[in-house]
Amino acid sequence: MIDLSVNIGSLKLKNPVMPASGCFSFGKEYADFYDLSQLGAITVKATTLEPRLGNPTPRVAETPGGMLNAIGLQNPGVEKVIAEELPHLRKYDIPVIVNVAGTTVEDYVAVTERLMDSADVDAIEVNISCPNVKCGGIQFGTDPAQAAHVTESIKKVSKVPVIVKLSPNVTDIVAMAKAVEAAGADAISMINTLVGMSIDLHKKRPLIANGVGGLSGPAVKPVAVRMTYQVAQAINIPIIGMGGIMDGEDAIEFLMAGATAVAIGTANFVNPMACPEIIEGIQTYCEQNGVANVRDLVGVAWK
Amino acid sequence: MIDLSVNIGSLKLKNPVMPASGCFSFGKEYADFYDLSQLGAITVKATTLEPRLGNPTPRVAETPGGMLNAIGLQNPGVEKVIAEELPHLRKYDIPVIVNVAGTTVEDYVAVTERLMDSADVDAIEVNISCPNVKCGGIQFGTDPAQAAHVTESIKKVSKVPVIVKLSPNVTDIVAMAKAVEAAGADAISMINTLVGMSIDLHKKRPLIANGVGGLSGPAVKPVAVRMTYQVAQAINIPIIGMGGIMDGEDAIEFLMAGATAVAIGTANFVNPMACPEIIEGIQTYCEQNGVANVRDLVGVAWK
Amino acid sequence: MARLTILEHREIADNMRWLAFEAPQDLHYQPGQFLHIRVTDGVDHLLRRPISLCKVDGGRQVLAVAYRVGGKGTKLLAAKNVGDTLDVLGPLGKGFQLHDGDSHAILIGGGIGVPPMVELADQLHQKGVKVTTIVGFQSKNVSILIDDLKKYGDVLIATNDGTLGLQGFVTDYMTDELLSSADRFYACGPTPMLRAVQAKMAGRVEGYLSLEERMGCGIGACMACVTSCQLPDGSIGFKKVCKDGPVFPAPEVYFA
Amino acid sequence: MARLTILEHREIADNMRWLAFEAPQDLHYQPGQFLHIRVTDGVDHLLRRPISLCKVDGGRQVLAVAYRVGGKGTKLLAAKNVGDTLDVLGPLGKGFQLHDGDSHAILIGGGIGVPPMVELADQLHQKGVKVTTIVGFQSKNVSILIDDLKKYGDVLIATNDGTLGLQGFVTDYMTDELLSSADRFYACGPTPMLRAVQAKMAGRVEGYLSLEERMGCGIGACMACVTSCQLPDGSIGFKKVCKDGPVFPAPEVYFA
Ligand SMILES: Cc1cc2nc3c(=O)[nH]c(=O)nc-3n(C[C@H](O)[C@H](O)[C@H](O)COP(=O)(O)OP(=O)(O)OC[C@H]3O[C@@H](n4cnc5c(N)ncnc54)[C@H](O)[C@@H]3O)c2cc1C
Ligand SMILES: Cc1cc2nc3c(=O)[nH]c(=O)nc-3n(C[C@H](O)[C@H](O)[C@H](O)COP(=O)(O)OP(=O)(O)OC[C@H]3O[C@@H](n4cnc5c(N)ncnc54)[C@H](O)[C@@H]3O)c2cc1C
Ligand SMILES: Cc1cc2nc3c(=O)[nH]c(=O)nc-3n(C[C@H](O)[C@H](O)[C@H](O)COP(=O)(O)O)c2cc1C
Ligand SMILES: Cc1cc2nc3c(=O)[nH]c(=O)nc-3n(C[C@H](O)[C@H](O)[C@H](O)COP(=O)(O)O)c2cc1C
Ligand code: FES
Ligand code: FES
Repeated sequence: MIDLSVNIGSLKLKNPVMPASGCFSFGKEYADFYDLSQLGAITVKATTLEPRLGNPTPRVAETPGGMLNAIGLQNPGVEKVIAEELPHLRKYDIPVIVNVAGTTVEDYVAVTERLMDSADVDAIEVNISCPNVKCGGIQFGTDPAQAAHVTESIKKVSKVPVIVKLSPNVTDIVAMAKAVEAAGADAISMINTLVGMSIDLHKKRPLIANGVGGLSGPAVKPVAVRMTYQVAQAINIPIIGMGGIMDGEDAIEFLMAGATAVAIGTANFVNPMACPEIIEGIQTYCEQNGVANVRDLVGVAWK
Repeated sequence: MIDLSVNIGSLKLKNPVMPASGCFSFGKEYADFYDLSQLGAITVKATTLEPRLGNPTPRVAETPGGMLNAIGLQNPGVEKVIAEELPHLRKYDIPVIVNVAGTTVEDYVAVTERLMDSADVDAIEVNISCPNVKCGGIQFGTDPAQAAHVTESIKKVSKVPVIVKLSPNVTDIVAMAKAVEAAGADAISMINTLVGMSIDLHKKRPLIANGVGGLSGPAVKPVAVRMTYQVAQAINIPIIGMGGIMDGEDAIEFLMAGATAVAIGTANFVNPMACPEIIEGIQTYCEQNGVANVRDLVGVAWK
Repeated sequence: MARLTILEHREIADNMRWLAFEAPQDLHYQPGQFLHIRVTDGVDHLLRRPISLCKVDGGRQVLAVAYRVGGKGTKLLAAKNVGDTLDVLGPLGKGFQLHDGDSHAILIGGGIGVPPMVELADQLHQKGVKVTTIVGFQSKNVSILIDDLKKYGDVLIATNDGTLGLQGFVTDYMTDELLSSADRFYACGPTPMLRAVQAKMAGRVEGYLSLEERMGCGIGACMACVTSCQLPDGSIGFKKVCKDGPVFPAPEVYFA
Repeated sequence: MARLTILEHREIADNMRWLAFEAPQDLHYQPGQFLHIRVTDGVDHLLRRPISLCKVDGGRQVLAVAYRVGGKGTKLLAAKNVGDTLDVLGPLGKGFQLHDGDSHAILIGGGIGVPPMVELADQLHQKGVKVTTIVGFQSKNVSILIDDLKKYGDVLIATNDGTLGLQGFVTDYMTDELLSSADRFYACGPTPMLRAVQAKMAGRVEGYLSLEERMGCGIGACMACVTSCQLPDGSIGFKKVCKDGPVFPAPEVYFA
């Protein structure tokens, strides 16, 4: 029996695979394809204090080996999320991680406080890295001091583990990671999307209505693996690695780079069965390579 | 007759297409495939003061939609470059741009001074953006003040246009561009490679001997287009755009984003005829879209 | 999600193709739903292409679509051969609703909005509803599926350049006489056409519009494909074309 | 660079395939050169795969290689069918040099280093040189091309697990007797094998080693594929496997 379980702070995951925020909504749609109890955890769509309509369309574009998105944090606001979206997830035997976004530190704190009233929240993922300028948050994701400040403020009000999600659009990702670790983060998730753009040759304008969008998918995997590898060696809290994971081998690559768990975003759109297939792929890899405990793989590329 | 000519500072290019530094060596190999006189210009491999052996192998790895490289600036040193590599390029009717790299400002200045003795150098491209840690140069590429300092120093000794090549591995690419423009750069080229990594699952170690490598190819195109679009609106000197250009339409995308010319790197490895085919692709696009002058396309996505 | 085998694949007009699959065993579908098709197994074209279900035939054995070869993905699709298999999700979304008691329906298709009208026309016809289809194309050389539609009722044709049928727009056929005889309309096509149809029909004939939007997941999870709609409380909000649509009751659709 | 049509494609051992192309009109080649093959027209696998020329047949009409299906690219290659075309660059690089006056040559191939020996053996044989080929494999189930090689001389076989021929290594066949009768050796295979061969032959038999390195361009422009070599001035420097090699005079090669 291979042990696939991992811990992210005090969260116990039966396996290291979860969907990435924003790519799985609140789970309902994928529940039509498989039993969500198979997952290690679920990370839901970004939640803000007030409802947000998000950006105009087009909101997505295909790029070579990847895609751009500028959804713009469309969500019904924290009240509705608590009332209407989270409860149905309780029936699955998995930790629920709620992605929190905002424009000011006060926003983040207020959303977190509201979420503490719900029994359906097992961890907070702080989205300080939304690459879409208009949605706020990006300034926290590029300046270590501000990232530390927002982390600290959330930690003060959170009763559940706080995971801080880092932006790759920085000169020094290690400095960002160290700052949020020092500020008390229980874990780090990385990477959010790279800021990119496609131009529509017919319209002679950026294809995405918002102009810039966030690049995700296999194209960004080498950047994500590199950052995971660098950050894992510099901090002592666990990392949830993501960026272009499409199959079990990609997931293993992140574990070897130093991630304790992985999140799957874009792959869900390509293949709705991506998450369970990746769990199976990790299992198979372990069987074929005599790995008894998936935790033994974490960071072997530099250990 | 469509006018494909463009100017980069005082350099006159018969069309906006040139090979990217490091992807074309000194041209000899590609001259077996076509007449290099067809090119708008040629940018040769990075040159340092002393000969460099570069990094151990493997030096390249394939990634989804791209590749990683860590050649490590292997080159015979500026003396040999001047004596043995540049003269044969004179027989083609195209400007020769020499890519200069170093570890200290003095290195850059010394190489530039030596190059000024050669009649075969039409412009200098300052490589302050080699993502490979051991090769030096990256610190100049991530700090605006240092980038400005090296630019200024080179401008003092250069009699030919100075093009500064920017790294995409920064939080604020516009600040970098403005700094080198203020320091006297005649043009900017962008982007160099993104820092990435692949892990060899069998060896449980980074695949590339150097550990990290530079990510290039179609995968990075959205990042390069976005940066070109942002920088072009913030500066008044021309941009040589690059990053994942594979065909004429990709080149047009960079022109619309605000590049005056484009450089072709990885595509040469996929298809040795990439440069002439891209020139033809631009020509065809202009014909089919009633563009009389390729310069009319520059920046139309935001103008 | 299934790998479907290609049974037929041929050109039906300039850059327009007919693509028929062996239908999955457990096929459930409505006219107006779409298939979400992966054009390659590689990662160079990650996103699936949404293509409307055009016709189900042979006692539910054959599932066909018609599509335009335009961008890079549909070019790859066009290179697939009979016998190849494709990764297909769907049929997805909400299709056209048929109403008991209707006796005459107007179907309006523009360009690549024509394909979903074929299955719809067949189902209405089988239900005993009189079908009048108005189709609009740029030009004769890109006109498609006219003979297929004629099996189920009258087909009125407009082209922008007059090379086939009337020179003009589909709305030119929407005379008071026609509208007053109709119980329902169903439209699919480019936004300007849908907007004109919505305006023309407002307060006169009830019906449905089928919308297009760039998609990510195709199943309602990513929020890529939203469109402005009149919400039940009267405010304007977003609905998802992939899950709440692509077919919406016409008055719900809000064109900015 | 050419698009070559596949004439034959079949399994010749577990995960080992024989792939024959219609040769380009103006084929110039040497044994030991390689083809640089694009495995897909999409961008998901950008880099070409270097595969040694194995055999030219039918009066220069057919160009064949043999390869192992290992990673993602060769898996895609394995899915190509007879009649499909592939984008092929080459033959590239420097191959094995034949020397006038040689009367006996030892050819040494390990695993996927065996294929280039076939064309070499044929050419030597045609030139009247006696050929002794030593081949090494992991196991019988991955052994390849033995019958092809037997046409040109003796073939001595070693496998790691003893399932075919001698249990052991190719060097076990390199007796004093054999070496003293040989004018030349040619070797291609994994680095440990080449290193052992180089050591064994040093000062006794002159010969060539064919090296492997990950490649970018394949034509000498990117400096990806360098290998440490003894330079003319005695120092250790880099040479390019794709352009200066893959075949090097054995004493030039420096194994770190
Ligand atoms: C519900 C629905 C039903 C459709 N039914 C049909 C049909 O029956 N026949 C038909 O020919 N076309 C139909 N379309 C349009 C079709 O999806 C696009 O023409 C197609 O996706 C373009 O892909 P491409 O590879 O040619 O273009 P590319 O430019 O390579 O596409 C890149 C990306 O943009 C998306 N995209 C590009 N154009 C459109 C568009 N107009 N609408 C939506 N997404 C787009 C693609 O899906 C892909 O993700 C439908 C669209 C929707 C939303
Ligand atoms: C000059 C030369 C001749 C060769 N001749 C043969 C031959 O005749 N038969 C044969 O089976 N193999 C041969 N090889 C090895 C063959 O190139 C690799 O096995 C193949 O490229 C692996 O591709 P993949 O898609 O299976 O692996 P992937 O892991 O998908 O490859 C990813 C990248 O790494 C490169 N790569 C991976 N492994 C190797 C390797 N061992 N050597 C070089 N590049 C590698 C690939 O070319 C590609 O760029 C030769 C290599 C060289 C350099
Ligand atoms: C359509 C879409 C929406 C996203 N929304 C969010 C979000 O709301 N909050 C967040 O932290 N990240 C969001 N992301 C980023 C992903 O969670 C993930 O970090 C990124 O896509 C990289 O992983 P991938 O390559 O597997 O998709 C979104 C990504 C996509 C593609
Ligand atoms: C193998 C290789 C070697 C390179 N060497 C250099 C170099 O010496 N100097 C430099 O400024 N850029 C170098 N680059 C970066 C390219 O010039 C270019 O900026 C980058 O590859 C993006 O363009 P592309 O996607 O078209 O390859 C190199 C890139 C590759 C792939
Ligand atoms: S395409 Fe994802 S919600 Fe509609
Ligand atoms: S592969 Fe480019 S120099 Fe050898």
